[in-house]
Amino acid sequence: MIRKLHPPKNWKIPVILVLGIFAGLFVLSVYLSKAHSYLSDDPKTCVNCHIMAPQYATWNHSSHREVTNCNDCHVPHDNVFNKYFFKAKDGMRHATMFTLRLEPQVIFIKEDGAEVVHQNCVRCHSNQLMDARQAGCIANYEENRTSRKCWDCHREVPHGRVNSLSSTPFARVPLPESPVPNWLKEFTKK
Amino acid sequence: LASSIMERRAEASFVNVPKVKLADFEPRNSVWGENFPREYQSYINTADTTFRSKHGGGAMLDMLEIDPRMVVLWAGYSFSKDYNQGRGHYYAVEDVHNTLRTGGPLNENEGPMPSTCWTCKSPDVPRVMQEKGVAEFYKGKWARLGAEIVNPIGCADCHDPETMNLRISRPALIEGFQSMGKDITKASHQEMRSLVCAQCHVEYYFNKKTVEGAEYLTFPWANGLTVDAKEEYYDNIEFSDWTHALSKAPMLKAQHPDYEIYTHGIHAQRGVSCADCHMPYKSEGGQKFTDHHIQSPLNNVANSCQVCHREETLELVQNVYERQDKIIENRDKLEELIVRAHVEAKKAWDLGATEEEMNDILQGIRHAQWRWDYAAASHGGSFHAPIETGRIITTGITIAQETRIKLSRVLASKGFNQEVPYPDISTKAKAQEFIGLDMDALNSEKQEFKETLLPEWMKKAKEREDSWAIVRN
Amino acid sequence: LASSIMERRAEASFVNVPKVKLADFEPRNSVWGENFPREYQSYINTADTTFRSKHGGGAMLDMLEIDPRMVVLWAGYSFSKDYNQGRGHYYAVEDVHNTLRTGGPLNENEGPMPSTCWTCKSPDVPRVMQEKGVAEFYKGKWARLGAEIVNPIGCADCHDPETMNLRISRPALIEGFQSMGKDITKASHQEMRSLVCAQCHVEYYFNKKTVEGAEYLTFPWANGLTVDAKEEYYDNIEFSDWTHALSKAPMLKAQHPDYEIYTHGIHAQRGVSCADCHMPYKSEGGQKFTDHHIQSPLNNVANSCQVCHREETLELVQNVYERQDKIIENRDKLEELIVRAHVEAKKAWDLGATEEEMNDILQGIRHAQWRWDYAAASHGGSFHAPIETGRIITTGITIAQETRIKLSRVLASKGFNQEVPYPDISTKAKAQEFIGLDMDALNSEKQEFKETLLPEWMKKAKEREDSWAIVRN
Ligand code: HEC
Ligand code: HEC
Ligand code: HEC
Ligand code: HEC
Ligand code: HEC
Ligand code: HEC
Ligand code: HEC
Ligand code: HEC
Ligand code: HEC
Ligand code: HEC
Ligand code: HEC
Ligand code: HEC
Ligand code: HEC
Ligand code: HEC
Ligand SMILES: [Ca+2]
Ligand SMILES: [Ca+2]
Repeated sequence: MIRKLHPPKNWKIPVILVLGIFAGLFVLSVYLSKAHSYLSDDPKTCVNCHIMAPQYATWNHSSHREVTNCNDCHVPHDNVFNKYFFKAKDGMRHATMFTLRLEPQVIFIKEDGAEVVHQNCVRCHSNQLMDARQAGCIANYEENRTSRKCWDCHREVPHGRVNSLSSTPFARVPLPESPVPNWLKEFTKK
Repeated sequence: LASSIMERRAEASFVNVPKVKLADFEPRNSVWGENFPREYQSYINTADTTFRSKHGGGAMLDMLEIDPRMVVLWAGYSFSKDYNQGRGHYYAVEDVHNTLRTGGPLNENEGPMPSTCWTCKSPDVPRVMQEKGVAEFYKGKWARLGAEIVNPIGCADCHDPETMNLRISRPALIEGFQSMGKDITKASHQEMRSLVCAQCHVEYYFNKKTVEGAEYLTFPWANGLTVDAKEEYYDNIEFSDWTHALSKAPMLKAQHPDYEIYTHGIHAQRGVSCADCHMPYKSEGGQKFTDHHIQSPLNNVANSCQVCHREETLELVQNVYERQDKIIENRDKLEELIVRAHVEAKKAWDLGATEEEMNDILQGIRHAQWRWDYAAASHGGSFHAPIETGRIITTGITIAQETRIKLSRVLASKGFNQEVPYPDISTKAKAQEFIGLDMDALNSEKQEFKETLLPEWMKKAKEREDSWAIVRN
Repeated sequence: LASSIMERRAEASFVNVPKVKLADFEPRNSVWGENFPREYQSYINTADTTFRSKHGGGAMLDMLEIDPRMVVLWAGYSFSKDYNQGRGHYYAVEDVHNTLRTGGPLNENEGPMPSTCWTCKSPDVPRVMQEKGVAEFYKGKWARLGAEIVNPIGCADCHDPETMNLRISRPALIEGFQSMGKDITKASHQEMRSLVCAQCHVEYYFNKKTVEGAEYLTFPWANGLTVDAKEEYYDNIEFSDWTHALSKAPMLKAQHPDYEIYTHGIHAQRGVSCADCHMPYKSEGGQKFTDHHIQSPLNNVANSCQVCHREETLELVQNVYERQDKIIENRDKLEELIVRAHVEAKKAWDLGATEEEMNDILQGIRHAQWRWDYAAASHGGSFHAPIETGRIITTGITIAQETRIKLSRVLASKGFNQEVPYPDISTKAKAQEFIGLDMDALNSEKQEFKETLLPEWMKKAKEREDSWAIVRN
């Protein structure tokens, strides 16, 4: 039985080669897209994709720059598992959309993502939001004070309202150095 | 710094035990205030009348002085005696005592106004309604309930004392929703932050047919919330508030359709509630809470507008003024045209016009003035929904002028083919004289009421409230 | 996958070497297109006429068919022959050939329109102006320049070929700024993103007094950009575009005051430019560029509105329609009232009214229709600045009706004291018949022009352009 599953011997070299190429390509794409850095908390990670530049720039100019990084808001902080699961899921979609050129001109946050952010606002600001003295005698106190998305009112926190790819054309964001060597550039110029 | 942080933490971790057990229908705001000092303190600020904006604010504005044309528009109706722009909720009861519209009753069966007037003035209202029944509340003269209604608009009008949830305390709003086939209990929390205001800040009329002997407070919403839908509603039931003293037209009075007009504006369409602008959050000692100093947001741009808009205060205020100015330019014009129509109609009657000749004309005056009043009575409308308010005024102008064209033909047919002179109504006093009001009599009857009946009411009320035990924890 | 990532990075850092050296005043868009293929390709899309929104879009809309009242309003003036809502820039020259307004010239000195008409239609204009001089350009009939003006609105209208900076290519705008005491060279980059449009999308008139023999294109801005300021301007210089065929009123024609009305809207006040909505950024292959498919933003909500607004496409479109509907409701009414005024004035003349009796009335008709046209001719105005557009229409209605009241008195004095019947103008054809236009003659003269003179122009133009060398790098 098991033997049947073994590939014929003469496949061995090509298979190793092909697997090697795949592995190499995978490493290359990981390197090129800096996907390794996706696991970090450094906001520069997100700017890897130049399309995150407006968000980076607006965050960088906001009162939250000193106190938050992207993941403080955009990744669940209720438990470690959830954190990395969400990151992986999101990261995969972003990478796929980006490489397949499916990104829209204007990115909208999805409902899932918005809920995560909202919970994070509440997490940090619960002191201002919840008064223990009142929580005791007001029904639905917490819900009433947290049921609307914070940025229904705080529309400018932290990215401002104008949010297209072109909204911060001259913003100075730490764009990565080009990893494409000059000869390849010449070559791809056709 | 460290000590400040500690202080704030201490404040926040202080655990609350409500100080007072709030009775169902507790009307005294100060009693609620023992449990909720921040909300109460800010509420008390509605007593402040110092802020005056270009067209509004907490200051008491005598509208008849500012704009004496209104006296003529309301000839034959109590609003021509006295009309101010509303000030803070704190004064709601006091202003009913003071206004010349309510006359000078000397006993509980006197005075020109029904008890229904009280409905939007006090948290004593739900208490009395629940004690006596709703229809019963709406019966008789306003003087009948003078001793009962003493606390100005407050906590029990909007809150459930048990849960502090927002709640609707006035039957008229619930019935208004029903008449549109809607269920108000399905309203979301965010909608409730406007609907508590819609209990009072809406156009209304008194229906004498609902319950025999009662002037039943009714919102004319069955056909919809637009000015056109309500006009149709009133026309269908052939309702009129009064007959105009000069033109004899069967008039409608529009009262503060703030909520209805607001629903046509972009803010409402984007989910912004009344409370977002008039009761924004406020921060004090590490906590934020709802600012109960309900007032013109122009006195509080930082916490209201600027949370959503990053523009400078001056620019935002300018945005409001620009809208108000553009609307008021044409509203003033419409006023003048309707004054002319009333005067011309009177001339036509004087020259012997017949009912048949005048019927269409009177309908026109009714509709034009209804539209003017709808736009004028909502003091915030020019900002809440400028495009809709503009549209309303424009249709009013078309109707007013169409009517005056007909009038000019009727007048010509009676041999009068020229402009009817515009009366000299350049001041409130002149205008009131023009329509034949005896202001001295009105003022002195009010004075007598204040010196005789009013103190009695206050005494009775104090006795009643003193008899209620306050249960402290 | 890896190669795709590489490619996009490469693309982003690709350095541009212009393929073609652009001559000063190069009018051929396709030549510019060799250097800027993305901008050119998107520009070419303005040829697409498939999108139609509720009141606008790139489709060709025959306004006289949609609204035959306009035929009567323009009786005696060429707009009553033919008037469409503008379509894409691609058609600018073609539509001048096609419209019945320009008649059927058979040589360069014929035709009802001056050469000034060309000013806003083509990048050949700055070329010819620079060759012949500005005042010279404005002299003679439009047929005189028929062979010169052949490329539809394009790159050289808005760009400097050397730097690709935005630039003003039309003297009228520079002079308009000067007349307000402003210096257009001080405009910021963001302002330029609207000012390039303001070269054409503005109200204008032809001043015959500036330079002898020239119909000098002039923007009536000396007193300001509001409808009132311009009315005052025209009144002061006693200018009129034509005398109305029915009422004999000295009329004004308002043409597309898009820029002026836009400045009164909240978007302009917040610094949003025409290009932000009509030429938003677009991404293609990792490249961002300005979408030169200038069109209704409702065909492109995702890239325009949603850059700033988080609402659903449908809701944003609904916001636009709601504003347009509210404005158009009253605009239509105003149209009817002015039609009536014209007809009533004609009746008055017929009954022997004197100039003295009619003077005020004719002024009223002039002002009312000016305000109507101002609101109607700006196809985007009801959205660009709904409150201001509403205000303009309202003042128009007041004036129209005030005038009709005067008319009814004049008519009554001539023994006619009843409604003047409204004409049957339910279709374009009926309305044109009512004002006595011979459409067959107009159509056949146009046909002849297209078969004879037009082909000659095209031939000459081709020869000229073929003679220009293209310098490739
Ligand atoms: C590989 C490129 C890339 C990187 C790196 C990247 N993004 Fe994205 N991101 C995208 C693309 C493409 C989209 C648009 C996807 C869509 O519209 O569905 C997007 C959309 C989003 C959204 C809105 C859509 C949603 O899922 O709700 C958020 C929030 C976001 N990114 C946050 C981040 C954060 C935080 C980081 C850094 C930890 C990051 N991104 C790193 C490419 C990237
Ligand atoms: C303080 C909290 C906070 C931080 C820090 C933050 N974001 Fe956001 N982010 C938000 C909120 C709130 C939204 C939703 C905005 C909306 O829908 O109006 C959002 C939306 C987004 C979106 C969706 C597109 C958009 O603009 O609406 C992207 C992409 C994004 N953020 C990326 C980032 C990146 C990259 C960083 C770090 C440089 C970052 N964010 C830091 C709160 C935050
Ligand atoms: C990681 C913790 C953290 C998260 C997550 C966070 N904040 Fe904050 N936020 C802070 C701190 C700390 C400050 C005080 C910063 C200062 O004083 O400059 C602050 C300040 C603010 C302020 C006052 C200053 C200003 O910019 O107006 C607002 C409003 C605010 N946050 C709203 C939000 C909202 C809305 C979100 C979610 C979208 C959010 N915050 C998410 C920590 C956080
Ligand atoms: C987007 C903000 C906003 C919302 C939402 C809003 N208002 Fe206002 N309101 C204003 C402004 C601004 C004024 C003008 C104040 C002035 O002229 O001083 C105003 C004026 C008023 C006034 C007149 C007050 C005065 O001082 O003259 C009343 C009453 C009022 N609003 C009630 C309401 C009610 C009831 C609702 C909800 C149905 C509501 N408002 C919703 C901003 C708002
Ligand atoms: C029980 C009836 C009632 C309710 C509920 C009510 N109001 Fe009022 N409101 C009034 C009356 C009556 C006045 C006028 C008081 C006076 O001038 O004596 C008034 C006055 C005002 C003013 C003018 C104050 C000033 O300073 O100019 C504003 C603004 C206002 N209300 C807004 C609101 C808002 C917002 C809500 C809901 C959050 C609300 N009101 C709920 C009855 C009510
Ligand atoms: C449906 C609720 C409602 C009813 C019923 C009602 N009012 Fe009011 N009243 C209001 C509101 C809301 C205002 C604030 C109006 C404003 O914005 O100025 C007000 C304002 C007032 C004021 C202060 C402003 C002024 O005009 O001087 C007086 C006095 C007053 N009402 C008397 C009366 C009388 C008398 C009646 C009975 C005929 C009555 N009200 C019926 C809601 C109501
Ligand atoms: C005109 C209506 C109105 C009146 C009168 C009123 N409230 Fe409120 N109150 C509100 C609204 C609206 C909210 C906001 C509810 C929310 O967002 O959950 C609120 C919130 C509150 C809260 C919740 C905590 C907070 O600050 O957000 C408390 C406690 C409260 N009010 C106490 C009072 C007291 C005490 C009084 C009387 C002095 C009072 N209210 C009078 C409308 C009113
Ligand atoms: C209804 C509108 C509204 C909503 C929803 C809202 N806020 Fe606020 N918030 C305000 C206003 C108004 C202020 C300004 C209060 C002041 O400075 O007095 C404020 C202030 C703040 C501050 C600054 C407090 C300070 O000390 O300066 C923080 C932090 C904050 N909000 C966080 C949040 C968070 C987190 C949420 C979501 C749970 C939220 N807000 C939802 C209206 C809102
Ligand atoms: C809770 C959020 C919020 C508050 C508070 C708020 N606005 Fe707005 N405002 C909006 C939204 C949402 C729009 C719709 C346009 C958009 O989507 O950006 C808007 C639109 C406007 C406009 C353009 C609409 C028009 O009439 O032309 C003006 C002006 C404006 N707001 C002024 C104000 C002023 C002044 C205040 C305070 C009295 C205020 N706003 C309070 C959210 C708010
Ligand atoms: C905030 C967005 C916005 C801005 C800024 C703006 N427009 Fe528009 N424009 C629109 C919309 C939306 C329409 C309505 C399109 C429709 O009805 O299909 C429109 C319609 C038009 C139309 C009629 C087109 C048609 O299809 O009927 C013209 C011409 C126009 N705009 C020119 C301009 C000019 C010139 C400027 C600057 C002076 C300008 N616009 C600024 C959004 C904008
Ligand atoms: C050289 C003159 C000129 C310039 C510059 C110009 N336009 Fe136009 N525009 C026209 C003419 C002429 C038409 C009508 C063309 C036709 O229908 O034949 C037009 C039509 C339009 C239309 C209607 C297209 C449709 O699909 O409905 C829009 C929208 C428009 N222009 C916007 C703009 C904007 C925005 C700018 C500046 C970025 C601009 N225009 C610059 C002359 C010009
Ligand atoms: C100041 C610039 C300017 C001048 C001068 C000008 N136009 Fe236009 N023209 C425009 C603009 C802008 C439009 C697009 C109007 C719209 O939004 O529909 C247009 C549209 C047109 C159209 C297409 C729409 C239609 O009405 O059928 C024709 C044809 C036209 N113009 C002919 C002329 C003629 C003939 C003259 C001379 C009397 C002239 N133009 C003078 C700017 C101008
Ligand atoms: C009606 C005016 C108008 C016309 C016609 C026009 N452009 Fe533009 N163009 C603009 C505006 C506005 C911008 C944006 C400038 C900015 O934001 O810096 C622009 C930007 C550009 C840019 C800069 C890169 C980019 O995409 O933002 C290029 C290249 C360009 N145009 C080429 C052309 C070409 C080629 C043509 C002819 C096919 C043309 N333009 C016709 C108005 C125009
Ligand atoms: C570059 C930014 C930007 C673009 C693009 C834009 N808007 Fe706006 N819009 C604003 C701003 C800023 C306001 C003013 C209110 C505010 O401050 O939120 C506003 C206000 C509005 C309002 C309320 C004003 C009113 O008339 O009642 C509406 C509706 C609106 N926009 C719809 C649109 C639509 C539809 C489009 C696309 C055709 C659009 N906007 C494009 C920034 C923009
Ligand atoms: Ca009423
Ligand atoms: Ca003109």
